[in-house]
Amino acid sequence: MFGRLSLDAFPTDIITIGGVASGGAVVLAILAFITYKKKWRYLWNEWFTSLDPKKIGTMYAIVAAIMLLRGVADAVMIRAQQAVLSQTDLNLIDSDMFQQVFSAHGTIMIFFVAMGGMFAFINWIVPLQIGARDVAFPLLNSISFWLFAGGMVLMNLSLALGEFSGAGWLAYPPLSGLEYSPGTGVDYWIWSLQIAGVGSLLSGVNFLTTIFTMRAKGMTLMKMPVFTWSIVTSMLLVAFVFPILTVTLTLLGLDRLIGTHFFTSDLGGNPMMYINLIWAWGHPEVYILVLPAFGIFSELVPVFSRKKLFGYKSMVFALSSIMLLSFMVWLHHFFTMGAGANVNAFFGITTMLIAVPTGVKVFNWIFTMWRGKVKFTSSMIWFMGFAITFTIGGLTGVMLAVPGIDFQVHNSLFLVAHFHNMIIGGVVFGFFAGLTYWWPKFTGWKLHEGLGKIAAWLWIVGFLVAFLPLYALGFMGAVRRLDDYDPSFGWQSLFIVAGIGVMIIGLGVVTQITQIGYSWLKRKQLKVNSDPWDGRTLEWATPTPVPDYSFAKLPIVSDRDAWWEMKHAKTKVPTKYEDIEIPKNTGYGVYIGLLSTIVAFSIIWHIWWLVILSGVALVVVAISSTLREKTERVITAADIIAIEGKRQRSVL
Amino acid sequence: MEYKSSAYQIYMKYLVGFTLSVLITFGSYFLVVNKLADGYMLLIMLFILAFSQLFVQLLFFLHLGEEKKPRLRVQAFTFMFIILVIIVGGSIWVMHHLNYNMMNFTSEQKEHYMMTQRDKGF
Amino acid sequence: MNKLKDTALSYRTELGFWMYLMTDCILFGCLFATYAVLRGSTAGGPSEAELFDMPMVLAQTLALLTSTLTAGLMLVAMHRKRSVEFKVWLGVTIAFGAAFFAMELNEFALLIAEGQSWQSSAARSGFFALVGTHGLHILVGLLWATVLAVVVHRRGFTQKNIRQAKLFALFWHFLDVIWIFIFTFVYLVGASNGI
Amino acid sequence: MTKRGKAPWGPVAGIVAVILAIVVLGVLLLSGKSIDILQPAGVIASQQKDLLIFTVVLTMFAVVPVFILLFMAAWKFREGNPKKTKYSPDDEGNRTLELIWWGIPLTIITILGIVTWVTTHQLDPFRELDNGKEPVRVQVISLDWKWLFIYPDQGIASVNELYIPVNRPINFTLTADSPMSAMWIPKLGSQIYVMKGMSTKLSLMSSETGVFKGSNTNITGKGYSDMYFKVHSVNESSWQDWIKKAEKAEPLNYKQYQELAKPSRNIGIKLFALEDKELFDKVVMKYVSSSGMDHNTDSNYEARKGSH
Repeated sequence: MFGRLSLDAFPTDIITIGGVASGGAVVLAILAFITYKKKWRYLWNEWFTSLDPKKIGTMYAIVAAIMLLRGVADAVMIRAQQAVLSQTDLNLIDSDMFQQVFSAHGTIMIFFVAMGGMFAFINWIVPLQIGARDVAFPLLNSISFWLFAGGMVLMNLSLALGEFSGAGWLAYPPLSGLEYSPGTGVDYWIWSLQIAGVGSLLSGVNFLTTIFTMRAKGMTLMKMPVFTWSIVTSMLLVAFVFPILTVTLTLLGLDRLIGTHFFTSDLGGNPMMYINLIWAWGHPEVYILVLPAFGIFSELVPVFSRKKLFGYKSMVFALSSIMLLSFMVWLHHFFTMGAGANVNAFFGITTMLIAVPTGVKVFNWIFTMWRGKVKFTSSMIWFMGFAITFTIGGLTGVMLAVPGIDFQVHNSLFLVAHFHNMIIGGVVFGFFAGLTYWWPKFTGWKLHEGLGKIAAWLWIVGFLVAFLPLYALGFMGAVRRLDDYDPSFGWQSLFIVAGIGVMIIGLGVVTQITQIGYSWLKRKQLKVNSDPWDGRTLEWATPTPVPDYSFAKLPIVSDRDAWWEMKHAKTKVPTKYEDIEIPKNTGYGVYIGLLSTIVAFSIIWHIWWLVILSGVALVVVAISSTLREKTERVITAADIIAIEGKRQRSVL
Repeated sequence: MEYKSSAYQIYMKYLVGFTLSVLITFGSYFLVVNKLADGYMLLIMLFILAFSQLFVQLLFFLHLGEEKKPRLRVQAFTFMFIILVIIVGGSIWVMHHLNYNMMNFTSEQKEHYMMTQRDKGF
Repeated sequence: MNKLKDTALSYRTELGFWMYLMTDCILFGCLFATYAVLRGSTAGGPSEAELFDMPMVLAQTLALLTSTLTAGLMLVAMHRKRSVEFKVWLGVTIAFGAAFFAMELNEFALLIAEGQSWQSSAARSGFFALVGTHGLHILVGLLWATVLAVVVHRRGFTQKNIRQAKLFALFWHFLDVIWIFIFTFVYLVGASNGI
Repeated sequence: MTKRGKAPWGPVAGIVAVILAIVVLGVLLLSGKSIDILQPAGVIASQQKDLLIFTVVLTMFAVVPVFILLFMAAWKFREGNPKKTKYSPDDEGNRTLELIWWGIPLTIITILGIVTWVTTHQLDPFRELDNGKEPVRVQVISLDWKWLFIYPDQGIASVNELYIPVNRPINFTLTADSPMSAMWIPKLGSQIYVMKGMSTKLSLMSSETGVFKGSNTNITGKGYSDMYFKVHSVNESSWQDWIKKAEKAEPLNYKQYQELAKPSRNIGIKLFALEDKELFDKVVMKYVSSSGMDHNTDSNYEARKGSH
């Protein structure tokens, strides 16, 4: 009846029970609070069923923020184990659990935190920057989000029911095969990533179409803001590499479900093919994340330097060449598999070539500041932190790109330090900078600057303290994913320092939560107009809070810094409005996300009748979603005048 | 699809495309079944025929290139094709080297292995 | 105003769908790569040359090719707003598509009966994954065509239905393009005993 | 925001403090410890160390200017700098300057690319080292969760302990009877992945006597952390003594191997006299030949299943 699902699936060890209980208590408390306040109808009507990219963006951000907390908690556990617990007799975290923790940490941080954060920015900012009211396929956008959310739910469900994968964030076979991981962990990993990944793939197609077909009149490709350009490159990567992930996960899933032999060790299966395929996706994936961060910095450095971006064309060319190069470097993740000197050298050289356009971008940012008037807001502190750490990360990246060196440091903590350098220093700092920069557009009030600066400093210092020791440990021969080591190696002091670094980062996170809470309390004092930073691009041309239709009149663009140009040319605000059609809310996104999650869940637990039932339901719902007749609602000119009139007053 | 041509022209296009595709299909089929070529020669000829049928269908069925500028579909297709060549070609190249390097058996074992591989038609 | 919007929407939808087809090409590309890497690993099982029934494969190919022609003729009928003709061609497309699908299922059944299922070896796994994924797409196409027939019958040639029909034809043509490569590199190369 | 006329000494002090703290802590924590990669004891490892230092120095030609320019720009053009600095808000770029910083990294990468091509071939793990002395053949099998080292020419085998003579090339042939693993001896250089049914090669040579760490660098399940082993680099006579000791130990044939291969943790060091000279090939071939499933993997499956 319930396949593999039985009472044994519930956790028995104290830490997991504690985690599940506290997590479950928080979720229950929130649900109870919503019920008590009678907010369900509001949530359903205004949020869950909304096709407004701004609201979908906010929901992405909330999911990402929650997952960030879980990811950081996992990181704390890893460090606690390595710095202290492993060297004592306490057996709080055993090997099985430790391996699930670091696998979950990696999976969560990449798929749910970084991807979620990125889609939050894209949903919010891209339509506004190109002067569009909407995305190309609004329902598809909602489906993408709910698939992402479904993946997240499934991922967290593995805590309470069954187990999570212990095979690392990319689950190499044969360890992730049935032979060595017979439990449900790897299945959870496969299917939560599969549905989240399909969501991302659809988003990629959606945003590419949006940017290519819905730009404001006059906005040629070479007049697009650099952030939007970075999204074009990033979404091209999404569209062209996520299918690889889909295939790879499916094949691994088939190996586990119906006994195929793609990646098994027997009957001709070839695990090396899995590693080849997963990295053909995996390497572009990190560029999917970091390119938008580059875009964010390219927006805010000019604004806070009160100067045009230096070398726009170079920047666009650099973005495109990074994008193209990132397709042909994947083998550098497994130089040590032994493909031979010619293959290794080829991929090593293509890898280090990426350093060239990346270096150019850094120089261009510096020269955007040059001869400007740089205002060091907290966004700029994040930028400075990024510029320093990312350059260090670039240096270690070039080292790893040389196969001769990689043979020595691969899979050591040196490697771990390197990619955290790129992902925290690049992606995370970029997203926090962007969050601070665009927050007034999201909410209508600024985040408290002082607390923001403290948080940025804590993160930067914490990052250095947490990861510089790992570089040293790598040189000393410490490998990744160790839950125990010989005390005579003398590593413990460095692990302790790294642990202190994680705590400093944790303090940074606490400061950020405080910052948001405090700013919310003080939102009256921190209230700002629609263009608080004296911005340059079109998102600042909209009123704040941004109305459903975003632009009362679609803008016409004549310059790269379109809004800057409009402000300085004193373009008259038109007051004659027409009716606007915007997409009507629909629950299909929620239904499709929910049904996909049920399908995935029943596959994981081998509940075949439920697979068929929910699968059929999914097909029926998907078909009926395409048959909707009336998909839009009208906002009349009179309504717009009322809203816009209010806005005029609030600006003055 | 913005058709520049009339219905009749589209009609003719489909017929021409269909005829060409059928011819090419038969061509490659009899090339193999009647053993008109073998070895690399056969492979190269099959390759050429497959790609010419690809272009026939792209032009006559999928109407590639008929859209108005900036011809985003052609651009997308070209880009996809480059990526496909990199990924598929790269994977096969990499895997060939890996498989070759991982067979450090004793010489007689290797021979035995190669023999069984040849029997299987690799 | 509304006409302008419809044109923009059609352009956008078709471009979006085209983008999706491009991603699907990559998906098939990976399956092709996997198949190519694993095709020799038959674990002692028979080679493809011994397994493939070539006349059947040719029949399959011609069925799909014909259905892709009729899908095109269906579009022409739609442009001329000839509802009956449209339905006839759509029906023929579905029939030939279904014939293709039936032949494929039959082939799979025969292979399994011969003891060569996806569990037999890596080579067979690769074969079933590649050809099966194409078959799955065909199944989706057949479902889509059926829904389209019903919707056009009920609602006539609305803007939305015209768009849907165009997208369906695009999808169907695309599946034939993929089949060219399966036909050539799986069946023909396999039957000629590879290189 | 800083008021006009007052320099932002706070952040500057902070930066200086962080740098100082890193230097002091670094010296304190690292002094007296073995930093294997920077203190190599083998020919491959020392070439890799030289390559590493060369790369760092070369990249510094880009990294140092970035840091200097970054801090100069931040300091000089900060809002509220009392010194009048130039302000050109409409500056869109400068072709010459941009060409320079496309050029600098490109030059560096070109040099590094050539060096990479050459050294990748030199340091290829498949290339057998040759110093005129007779090489030692060692066959390595990664097991759940221990290492088996077979010396086919000496007719002995050891678990979790590798004895090698100094200044003689060691030609490893490696495979796994476990999930994919990787063998790494940092003091000697180069690691390599090992997989079931596949056999790969690695050639290393120690140039100093001593005891080094070796490890598995790729996760293989719950006993993964136990896969540290000791490498004893010794002179010829001690090596011979060790071989003699092993020759007297219990014999190792395929049946005993199957017993040994069952998943186990922390089994310590073991020595064997090698009875079955073709043991390694048998282990490789059992996955290459048709079915591959033998009792070992079955019991393996049971053992892992039981743990969940």
